[in-house]
Amino acid sequence: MKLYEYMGKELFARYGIPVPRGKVVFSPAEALAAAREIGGPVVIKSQILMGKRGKGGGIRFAGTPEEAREAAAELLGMELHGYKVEALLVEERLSIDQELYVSLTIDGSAKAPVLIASAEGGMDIEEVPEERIIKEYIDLDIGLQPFVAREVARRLGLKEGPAKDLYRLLPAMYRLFREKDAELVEINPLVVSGERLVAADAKINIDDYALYRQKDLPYVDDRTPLERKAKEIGVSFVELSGDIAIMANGAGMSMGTLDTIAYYGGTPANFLDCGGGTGLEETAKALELLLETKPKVIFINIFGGITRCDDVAGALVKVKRSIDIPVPVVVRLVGTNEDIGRRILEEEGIKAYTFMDEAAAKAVELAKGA
Amino acid sequence: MKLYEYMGKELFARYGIPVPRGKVVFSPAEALAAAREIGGPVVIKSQILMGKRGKGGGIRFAGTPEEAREAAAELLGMELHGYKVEALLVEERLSIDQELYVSLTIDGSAKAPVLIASAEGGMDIEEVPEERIIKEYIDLDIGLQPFVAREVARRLGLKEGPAKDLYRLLPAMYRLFREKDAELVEINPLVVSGERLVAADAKINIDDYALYRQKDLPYVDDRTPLERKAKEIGVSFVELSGDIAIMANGAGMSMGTLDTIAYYGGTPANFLDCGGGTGLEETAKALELLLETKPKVIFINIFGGITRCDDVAGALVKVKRSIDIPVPVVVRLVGTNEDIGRRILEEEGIKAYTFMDEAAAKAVELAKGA
Amino acid sequence: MAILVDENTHVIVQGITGNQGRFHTRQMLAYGTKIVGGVSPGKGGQTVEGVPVYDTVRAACEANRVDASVLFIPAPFCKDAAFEAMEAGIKLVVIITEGIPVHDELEIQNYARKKGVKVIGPNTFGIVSSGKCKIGIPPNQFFKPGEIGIVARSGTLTYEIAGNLIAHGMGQSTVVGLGGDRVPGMTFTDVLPLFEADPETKAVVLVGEIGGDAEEAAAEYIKTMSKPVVAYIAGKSAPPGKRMGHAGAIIERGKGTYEGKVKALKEAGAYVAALPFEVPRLLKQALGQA
Amino acid sequence: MAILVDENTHVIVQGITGNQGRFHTRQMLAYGTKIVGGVSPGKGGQTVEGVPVYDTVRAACEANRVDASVLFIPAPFCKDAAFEAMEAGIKLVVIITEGIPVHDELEIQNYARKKGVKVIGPNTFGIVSSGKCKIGIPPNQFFKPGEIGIVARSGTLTYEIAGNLIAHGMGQSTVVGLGGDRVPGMTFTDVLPLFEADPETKAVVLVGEIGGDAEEAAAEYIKTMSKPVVAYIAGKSAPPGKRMGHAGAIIERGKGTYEGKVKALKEAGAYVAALPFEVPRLLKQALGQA
Repeated sequence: MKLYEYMGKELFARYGIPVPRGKVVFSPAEALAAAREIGGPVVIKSQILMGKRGKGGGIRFAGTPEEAREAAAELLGMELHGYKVEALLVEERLSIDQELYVSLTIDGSAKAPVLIASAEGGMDIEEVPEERIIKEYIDLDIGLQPFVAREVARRLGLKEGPAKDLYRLLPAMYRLFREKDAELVEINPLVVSGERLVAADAKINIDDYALYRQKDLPYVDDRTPLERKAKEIGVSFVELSGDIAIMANGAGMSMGTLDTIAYYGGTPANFLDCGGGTGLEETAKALELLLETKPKVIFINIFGGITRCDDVAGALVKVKRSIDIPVPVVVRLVGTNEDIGRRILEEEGIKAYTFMDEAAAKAVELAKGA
Repeated sequence: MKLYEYMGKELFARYGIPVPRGKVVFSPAEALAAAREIGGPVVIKSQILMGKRGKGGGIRFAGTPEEAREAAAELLGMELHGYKVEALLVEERLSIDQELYVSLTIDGSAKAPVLIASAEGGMDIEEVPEERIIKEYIDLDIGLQPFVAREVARRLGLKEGPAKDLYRLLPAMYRLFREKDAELVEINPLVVSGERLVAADAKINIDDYALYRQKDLPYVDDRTPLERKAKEIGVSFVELSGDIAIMANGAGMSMGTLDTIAYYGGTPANFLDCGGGTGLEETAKALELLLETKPKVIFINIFGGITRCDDVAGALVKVKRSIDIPVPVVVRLVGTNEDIGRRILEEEGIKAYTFMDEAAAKAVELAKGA
Repeated sequence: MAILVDENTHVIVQGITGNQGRFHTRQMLAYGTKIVGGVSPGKGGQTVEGVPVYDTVRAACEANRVDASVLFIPAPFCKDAAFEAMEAGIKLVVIITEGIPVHDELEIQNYARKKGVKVIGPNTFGIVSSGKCKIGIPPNQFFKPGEIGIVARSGTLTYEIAGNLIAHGMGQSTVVGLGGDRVPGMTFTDVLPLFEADPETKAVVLVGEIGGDAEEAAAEYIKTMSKPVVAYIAGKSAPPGKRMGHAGAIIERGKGTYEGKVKALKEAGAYVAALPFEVPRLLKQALGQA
Repeated sequence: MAILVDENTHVIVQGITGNQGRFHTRQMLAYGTKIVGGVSPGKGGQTVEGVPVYDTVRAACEANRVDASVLFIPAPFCKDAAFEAMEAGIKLVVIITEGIPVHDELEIQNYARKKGVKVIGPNTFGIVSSGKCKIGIPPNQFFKPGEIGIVARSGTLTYEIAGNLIAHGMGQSTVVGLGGDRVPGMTFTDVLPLFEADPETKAVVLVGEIGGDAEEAAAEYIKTMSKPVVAYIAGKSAPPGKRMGHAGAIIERGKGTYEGKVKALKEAGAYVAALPFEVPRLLKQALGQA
């Protein structure tokens, strides 16, 4: 779950990470009031869950509260990288001496948290060559100790004032990262402003699997209506633009199914991984979800492990009996309780394929003929 | 630093460790009100920093608020194990099905925290044979995980209700132990009362060296006035009953000095370890402290490492000049800056011995002759 | 022979009294796995499918020799259960559970490193030494003794490929599921050397996915292998995954793409299948039976 | 030869710009210790007594070979400094600082175990291999080359005994201070085997104290030693220490008393001195020179 910049900065402030004085606003009038309260020149930042807002015109500067109101009026409601701007962050305009980059994330290969830093922060961080990127793997047993911050400050070449800020900032950032189950805490840029450091941006991703124990965080949902429904059912779902609706179990199998459909010249309408132990009720709901993509063919590819073939078959029959399925359904079914599943489908007159290539070829053929 | 039982229980409550309903009181009238508020039979417990209060008559039971008032009147002001009773804890009287013992402390040999538990808690815990004591060393890297609590519950033979309480209690106790820099967290007895566990006592020792970062804890000082003064100077001091005042540097050296004085038939008036880097000012104050024990002889035994002989000599001269030292001073001085120290003393007409046995024998001789 | 587990592996099931635990205990017993106990706090003394249940892992280990544990434990409690198994001295821990918070996974793998424990998973189907021992959830019928080792990041795709192998007359020595999670235990580079050293294994199938750099690391090792490796990488036509800010890009630095992985594997001398059902043909070719 | 440190040991001083750090750096240099650098954040580029100062331990290690570090760091920051030294790969860390919170000590020793680092201290005078290397704070004049190894829990008492030895014509091979703190790094049982193996050391002096069970553990090892051991245990007439609730008593179970330690050591074949200045006589007796 991604947090909006203003939420991230609220978290930062709670952990003692310095942020610019600022306020989230939802109307031009509020922007005016906020700019007045802050005093002096301000920056107005569109709150969307994507980067590169500057390049898209989503960030404005204002010298007076009146200008802030006008900028807010222009930004609110604007479409930016596919997101509608509904909130703005009005902040003091910082004097910037240097833009640094720091982030904490998880390196799956190293099986450790990794701190990444660079003296060359800002919009082009991904272009900074490897040797000017500082990477520190954090030992989980002792956490991010002050000595790591000192080492990073040294390598960043910070002067005493900003260095001392960094000694406090990095351990605080790590505490947030660990306590809030963050997959990512990113500050880009981390601004050197005179003798101090200020987090000019905040990008925080919270682990979806840990939301059950992060009840005090705001809930941010940037899914499409169909993806939201998928989330409720508990399946992994991405909308695509093709005409063959796909349901498979397991991420690898779902990818393999997409690959196979593509191989035979078909185009998938979606990616739907119904996962491990999804039961009859959920499978039925997943099928209904597929219909909403308005496909020409539905292709169900199940290789049962935790998923039981009889559940899938039962669900298909249940859906078929309760609603009209207006398109052909191609089923490939093998694995746990395969025999029972097959029998259930046969009783309903549905053919179950054994081989994936055969089934995929059939699905593509039907979609082309439709 | 030891905490009073009522302070320990307040901490317990903050960490979610179940304690009896109760209230600390400082007068019979408050005891009456507390007993009324609690309702039903109560127990009134003298708040002193020692165990075995029951055996000393420091714990009373009362069936009515009026009885509670009377018991409080008797207990307050009482002398118990050398402490004056100034506060009482009035608590609901628990129905007791079993008395367990649990504690967390540090095992210096194992270099790890150790959880100790026994199904046979209560006053005679120290007599419980080794094989009925459960010891679990805690891995600092992962802390006290719930599985440890399950293992302890199994070995204690707890039923489901109390076991589930223990699953929450032990990790909470460990959190307190770690976060509050405790040297000891002890619950004896931990009472099984029906389906639940209740901490019927609380013994918490906080690491003196960590008090600087435990500002939110109450400060408890059970030192004698002289010990308090010693603490302010920053030396380690224990009052003893003999007539030779001793100052040495290093705990081992101080003990060795006591041993040597005893060997020659003398009796030490105190133990004073002036430690490592104590400076001139502090050394002078330590000398003044020694005089307050009204000794027959002062024996200063310094083998300088961090402690510098010139500082000690300078301090002695300074004290000698500013106040009248009414008793002989025997000085043994070797180590860092020995030459300078020796010269300072000689200029003041003080002989500095080189060997400890010689000096100790002289001190004992002077004390006996005085 | 086989790798990691065989007919002498003594297994316990943590979470044996749950639905999944019960179901798969039955399946594993049916496959012939030597399950010596189950663990379920408060249920000690009961039996499940004839298997004795203990309150704690240590109690199970006091009563039995235990070589491996398999976890059917809800995600929020999985870290603790994995710690329990490792602390008790069990040296192979198979975590089936899906949806474990990533910070818990970090802690599990970190503790495993300290304790010298091999973790398979989380979010894995488990491990099967065909005809000898199945620890996990794959359907029994797709694993027949043979000479092909399989190591895979994804589950169902592995059943698919194992099933295809059998249909083409090729059995497996051992099939290892690495799990699809972000901080996996054993990885390709841990498992490939075991296959390389296993006399029973003649060739290895590697089933990878886009994302991460595990396949690139595997390619480095494959260069040194004497046995042929056939790889399939899923996700050529997959939708783009969730982006981890700039940090993700900085870590991956161009690794993680389908093209990059295929290139690395081909350069290392592996055979790369474009689709799952090409694997048997490439294997035969690699083994000179084509 | 000597144990742990010698004339080739490259040493850095953490906290070199403080009063104590500066003073003892001068003393150590005067003794002949090979100090290659000091560490003091923000002071990188300066020099102290001719020794270059670095901002971090890693910076010092990038510029020099470093075998050991000695810490003159205020107690509240000591844990972090010790972590820094160990993380940078230094394998011998000497912590002079007194008054470190006991939970910090736990963390330091726990991390040292993980990193395979030998910690001397905290709250120690340090270590001296006579005539070769002094790391720590003892006055230079009491350490002369010789054949006696000393390992001690207390500092000044060790100077006392080392001084007495010299007065009796006996020098020391190496003198190790274990420190007087509650969670020490190296203990008697870590150091005695090194003396046993050191060809230069002919006999060992063990200086213990009441409390804890380190001397009892040492006695177990002394049973197996070929070299004679003379012990002195301080605290026969000491006032009783602070009591750690029932827990302390349960852990110690009768260990920790003067009588118990003396008994264990005598039974193990050690010579036990009643007073510090008896040590030289007993040593000569033990070495057959009496």
